[in-house]
Amino acid sequence: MTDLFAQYPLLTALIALVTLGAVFGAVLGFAAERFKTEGNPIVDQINAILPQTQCGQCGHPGCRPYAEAIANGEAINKCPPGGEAGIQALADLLDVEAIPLDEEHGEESVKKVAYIREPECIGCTKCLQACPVDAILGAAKQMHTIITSECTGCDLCVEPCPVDCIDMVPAEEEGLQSWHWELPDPVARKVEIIATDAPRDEAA
Amino acid sequence: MADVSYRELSFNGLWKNNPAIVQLLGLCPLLAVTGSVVNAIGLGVATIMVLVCSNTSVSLIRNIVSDAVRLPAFVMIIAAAVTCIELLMQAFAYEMYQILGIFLPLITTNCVILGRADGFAAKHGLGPSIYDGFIMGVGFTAILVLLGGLRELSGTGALFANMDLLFGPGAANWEMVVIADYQPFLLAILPPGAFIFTGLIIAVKNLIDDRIKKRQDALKEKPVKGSKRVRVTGTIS
Amino acid sequence: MRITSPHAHGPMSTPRVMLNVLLATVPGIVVMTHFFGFGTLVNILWGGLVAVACEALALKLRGRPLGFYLKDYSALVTATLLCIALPPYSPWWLIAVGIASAILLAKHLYGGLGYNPFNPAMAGYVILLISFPVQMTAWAPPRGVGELPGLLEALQACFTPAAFDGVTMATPLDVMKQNNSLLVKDLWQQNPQFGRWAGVGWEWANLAFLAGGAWLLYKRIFTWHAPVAMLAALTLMAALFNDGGSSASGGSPLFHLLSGATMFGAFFIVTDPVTSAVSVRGRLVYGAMIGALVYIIRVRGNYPDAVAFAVLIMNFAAPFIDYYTQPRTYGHQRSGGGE
Amino acid sequence: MRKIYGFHGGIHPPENKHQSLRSPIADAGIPPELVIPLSQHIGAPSRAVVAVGDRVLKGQMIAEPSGFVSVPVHAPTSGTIAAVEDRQIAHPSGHAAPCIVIASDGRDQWIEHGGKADYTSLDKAELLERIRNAGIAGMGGAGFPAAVKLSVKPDIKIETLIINGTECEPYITADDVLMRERAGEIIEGTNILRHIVQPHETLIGIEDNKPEALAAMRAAAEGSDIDIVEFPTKYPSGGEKQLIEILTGKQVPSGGLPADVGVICQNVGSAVAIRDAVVDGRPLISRITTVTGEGVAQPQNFEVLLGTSMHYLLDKAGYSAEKNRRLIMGGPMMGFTVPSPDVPIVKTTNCLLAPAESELPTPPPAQACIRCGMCAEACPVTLLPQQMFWFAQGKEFEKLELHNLFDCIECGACSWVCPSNIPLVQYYRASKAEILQLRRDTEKSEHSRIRFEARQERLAKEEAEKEAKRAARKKAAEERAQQAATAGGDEDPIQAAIERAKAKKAAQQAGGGEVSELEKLEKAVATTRKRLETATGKLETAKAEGSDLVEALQTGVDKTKAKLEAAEKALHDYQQANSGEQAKPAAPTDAAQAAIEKAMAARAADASLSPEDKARGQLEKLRQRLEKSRTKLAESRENGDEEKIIEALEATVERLSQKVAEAEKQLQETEGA
Repeated sequence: MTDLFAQYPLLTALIALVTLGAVFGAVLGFAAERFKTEGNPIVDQINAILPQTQCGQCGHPGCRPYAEAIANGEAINKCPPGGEAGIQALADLLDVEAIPLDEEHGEESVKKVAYIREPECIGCTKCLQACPVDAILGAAKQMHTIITSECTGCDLCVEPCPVDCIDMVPAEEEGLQSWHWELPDPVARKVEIIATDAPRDEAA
Repeated sequence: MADVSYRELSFNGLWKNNPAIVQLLGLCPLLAVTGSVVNAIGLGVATIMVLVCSNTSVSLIRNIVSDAVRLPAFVMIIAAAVTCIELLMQAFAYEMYQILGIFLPLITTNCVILGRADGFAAKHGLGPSIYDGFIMGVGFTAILVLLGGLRELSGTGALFANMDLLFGPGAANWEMVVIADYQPFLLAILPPGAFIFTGLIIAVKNLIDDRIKKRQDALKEKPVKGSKRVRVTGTIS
Repeated sequence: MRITSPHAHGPMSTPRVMLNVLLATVPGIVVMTHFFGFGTLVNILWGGLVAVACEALALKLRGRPLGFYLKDYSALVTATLLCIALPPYSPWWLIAVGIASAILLAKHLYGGLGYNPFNPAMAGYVILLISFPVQMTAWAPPRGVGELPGLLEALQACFTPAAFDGVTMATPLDVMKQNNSLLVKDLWQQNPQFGRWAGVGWEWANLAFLAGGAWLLYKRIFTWHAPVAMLAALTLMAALFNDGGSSASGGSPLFHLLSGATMFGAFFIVTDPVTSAVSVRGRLVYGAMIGALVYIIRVRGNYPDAVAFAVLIMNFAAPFIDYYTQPRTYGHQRSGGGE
Repeated sequence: MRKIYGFHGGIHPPENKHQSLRSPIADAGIPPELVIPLSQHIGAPSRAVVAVGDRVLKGQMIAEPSGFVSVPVHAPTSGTIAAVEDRQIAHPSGHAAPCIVIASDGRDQWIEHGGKADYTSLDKAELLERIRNAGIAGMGGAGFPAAVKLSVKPDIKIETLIINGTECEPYITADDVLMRERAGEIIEGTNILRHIVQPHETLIGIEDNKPEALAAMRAAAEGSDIDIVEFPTKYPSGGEKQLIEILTGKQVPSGGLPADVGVICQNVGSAVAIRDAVVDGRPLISRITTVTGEGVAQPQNFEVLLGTSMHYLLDKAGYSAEKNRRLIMGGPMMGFTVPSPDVPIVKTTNCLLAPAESELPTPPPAQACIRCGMCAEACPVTLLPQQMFWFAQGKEFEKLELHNLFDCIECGACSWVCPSNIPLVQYYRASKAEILQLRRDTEKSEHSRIRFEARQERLAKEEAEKEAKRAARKKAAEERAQQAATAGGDEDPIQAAIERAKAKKAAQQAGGGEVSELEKLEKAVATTRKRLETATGKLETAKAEGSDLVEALQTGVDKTKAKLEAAEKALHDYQQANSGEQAKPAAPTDAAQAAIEKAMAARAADASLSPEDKARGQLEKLRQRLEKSRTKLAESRENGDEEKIIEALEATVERLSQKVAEAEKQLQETEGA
């Protein structure tokens, strides 16, 4: 290849280019060494968005591993507890498009907490081992109970229970304290937002 | 990476990943020179040639050039290819060369070309790279010509004017007056028209894609809900 | 369905606002018809028809209930405002293209009423102006200067433009702009279209629009801030650069206030709520910038009248202005966007 | 004349006050039943101190405060406690809340009580205690406990005491008539407040649309330092923050209290209640409520016992339910629709509005926001309501907070002026609630993360300890072996090692074999299921066509079903046995893997099944579980485990048997259907 260029009359231009190339190459090499980034701060930000239920529905053992996986390019729609809002937050953070929840990983549902029907508990400690946040109180052959305020509602304790005494109940019952006004229903009040243009089939 | 389906490549270049209306690369020439079909063809052909040349060269040297300096190297290759095409055009289609003006040398900075060089040719063998360059160029040109046609038609009421600039004197009478007595609609010829029409083309493409997707989704089986869960807490003894 | 407080509602409603605006244009239209013949009226009638059709089409395509949205009269307002701005005796296709651009491109492609960043009427006007400069600058001579076509001729001009052979002449603003040899005084004497303060007809049309605007102000359809700021800025600019009537003069403040679309723009375009700034200070800035731009474009730009361009440019800037003119909330020290 | 300051925005809705001002305050009388909610104020609900069947006297405390921001509740009349239970209360949600129900005996017998006419002899703390014990909570509508409001930190000097006689909402005249008829009591109450607060100046703010009230108050305040200030009518001048700005020109800092700018504000109603509490020793058991609107024949003001049913009160004013579409507690601007007229009057019920549909029509559907900015002009706290509306629609909570959403007082002025009928206030209320919810969620998730990480750490540490112990044991064993080797021959350990390796290999092979076995079973289940599906499909079409093959097909389907069941059972059994076997000895990852597969398989089976199959699967599962529990029970019995465990297991077995029975029934039903 050099021969080809050597025969070419624009030798000076070539030399200039080569020199430039060398100089820029050196700068590049220096920059590559000097400004090497270590670690990935984005993981922490992603982890902060994930709901920390540690439920494993995403296919990763815990929220942080999933955060790491997302940082490495995994889809952001595998977290049912985070729901559409979580996906939207992740999409905003990562500047990608928000996609609907992957149903293979479960469905978004109301927040729940585990509840042990205490008379039926035999004190096997299996649920204690299953709980990712140590929210179950108990010891061998002693009745167990859930610390409701610590429970993330991951339901990992339900399956191991040999006597099937754990129920998942809605975390907050709709009552006077938890009630609040909802946003006006865009369909009923015909308050249009541009996004409602999309499902045309229903509107037409 | 070895086996690349040419079918896939064609589909990518022409539709799914069309450089002009999906990747939205090379908008500057796309919007600037598509006032008429002939301009669009001229720039499109030039782009195809440059793309093929650059993809070929990049694919050939992909294992020699180190990662840190690959961009400067690619740009040099592209610049050289563009200069060659420019000289060729000067020799064989001088009027066209003059009409396209600055946009011909600007092909160097057309993102389609650098994008394909870095995104495809730098990772694939010679054959696929050449084909990819060609088909991406064709996809780009198709949109250029479509846009040019739409703008020419709505701007002047005629089509294929001045084809002789590109195809020799024989093509001088190719012009078709579609609507007689047409009041020139300057907006279509001016850059805003290019934006509006590009937007419309993208909208139509998305519409078609949506339809296709809906039909496919209807056929697809529903995935099993919650089947990919894992247990985070290890053994339960 | 639970209804939140408040349970009472004020008398104002969007259709009422729009109807009031339509009513307020009447004096201006009457004066224009008096001075320029039935051209404007035909424009408005045909334009209104096209506008309703376009609106209905867009609503249909977007799957919206037709009746509910047509009843807000916003399409009619857009059409009326655009048609007032068009030269009388414009051909039907010109009006149709303008209305279609305004309603479909400038309004519905952005999401419909309330979502459009640009004033639809002015967007339509500018699209026409840059697309068909010849037709858009062909103004009929006013009463007393040239012969006024009758109603039939006006209809002919609109629907069979090829058969209509109307006389057109440059508007006073145009003459003033093109002039670089005559003193302003001589200009006045040599050109019949100049009237007492500005152009024949133009001055009265402007005063009529001023009256309509004052009525809207009285009805509290909008606040005084933006229009007054615009007129003040325009006056100030004209006064600052007024050299007393040399050949390079841009014209006196009075000339600018009563020429072209000044009053119409100040009270019917600048006050368009959707595309203007919202806070009080924001509206002052917004109006003043438009006034200044109108003078600059009239005197230095390529097109004779400048309201449309000035408004569109400031439409761009409205959110920015809003951001920097956020009012201080009760109980807060200066916070938010700052001054 | 004092300088009157203005505030930004405000509106002038039609007042409609004259209707209820035609007659003086009427006594509503004693209804047969009183329902007294335990939470009539902002803060913690009170705690009931009476039981069903107790006889209570008028003015007796029936619920005690349960915190600092809380007040007691008193019996409004004498009678017996009929119930302490959840009843529907006046709340926009229509939810029920704990209430004490008193069946009145009509005797209206007072408990022994006494006040102190010479209140100046009491010190501040004593007075506050009396106010608190009288259960006085803001009568203006918000229901903030008066004593809490009055007990400012000692380092804050109160410059101005403001008595709020503004009542800016349309229709309501409760404070107006109170000022007309009981001006002296208001002034007396004000003097008590002055004694507590010791302000520089005392202002009573009254709007200029109440000339009679102004005159009466002026006459009553004659000769005192109390300044009656008249100012132009505008809604919402009666808002505490707005009134403070009007009278003093000061603005309460965002998130702060009036005391931060040296102001304390009390309603005229509270002033009277305070007077009654201090001078007469009478707790807050009644209030003045306006009953108005075209839905009632005689709109007027009533002195009504707390706990009276709204229906009872409305009937007194000649209520006709047909004329009235919705019943509003409070005014038309800030009141809320009550779920039914049977809910009780509470301390904050200043008005019952029963408008006709023509009077306050149902809002028409909202139109697009045209950014007219009328809402921004009307907003009394200088917000940008239309910007907040866009952000609320897009759920852009950060921007909402930046635009000071939490300074919104929900006065409704923006919605009132909105030409497009957008329910702006609802957007703000919903967004506020959602932001608060989000904050709680974030806190909780952070907490969970810390706990999870702590647990992981703990497990790792335990593992490390175990590892260390094992290493130590191994080392010891090696040492012993070495000793043995030096003592005996050196062939033995090598032999042992080889054998160990062999055994390991064998075990691994067995494990591998098991996996393939599992796969085989799974495959069998899958294919059988597919076959079943095709067969069912065929059967369906045959049935539809009325083919005579139906019978044959039916048997085929049944057979396949049975096969599927068998296959599934085999798979399940295998899995169970397998996981049971593997769980202990194998490495933790293996068990986890098995668990995952099990869960996956179970879920896959669940999701792809028809309801009928699902029910059957459920039944099968239950049966298995029952079986398991039974074996366990037997085992426990054999081992002679603790009684408790056996009992629990027995209970489980019983419960599961029931479940099985239920499932069987359900299955039959599904099949029948």
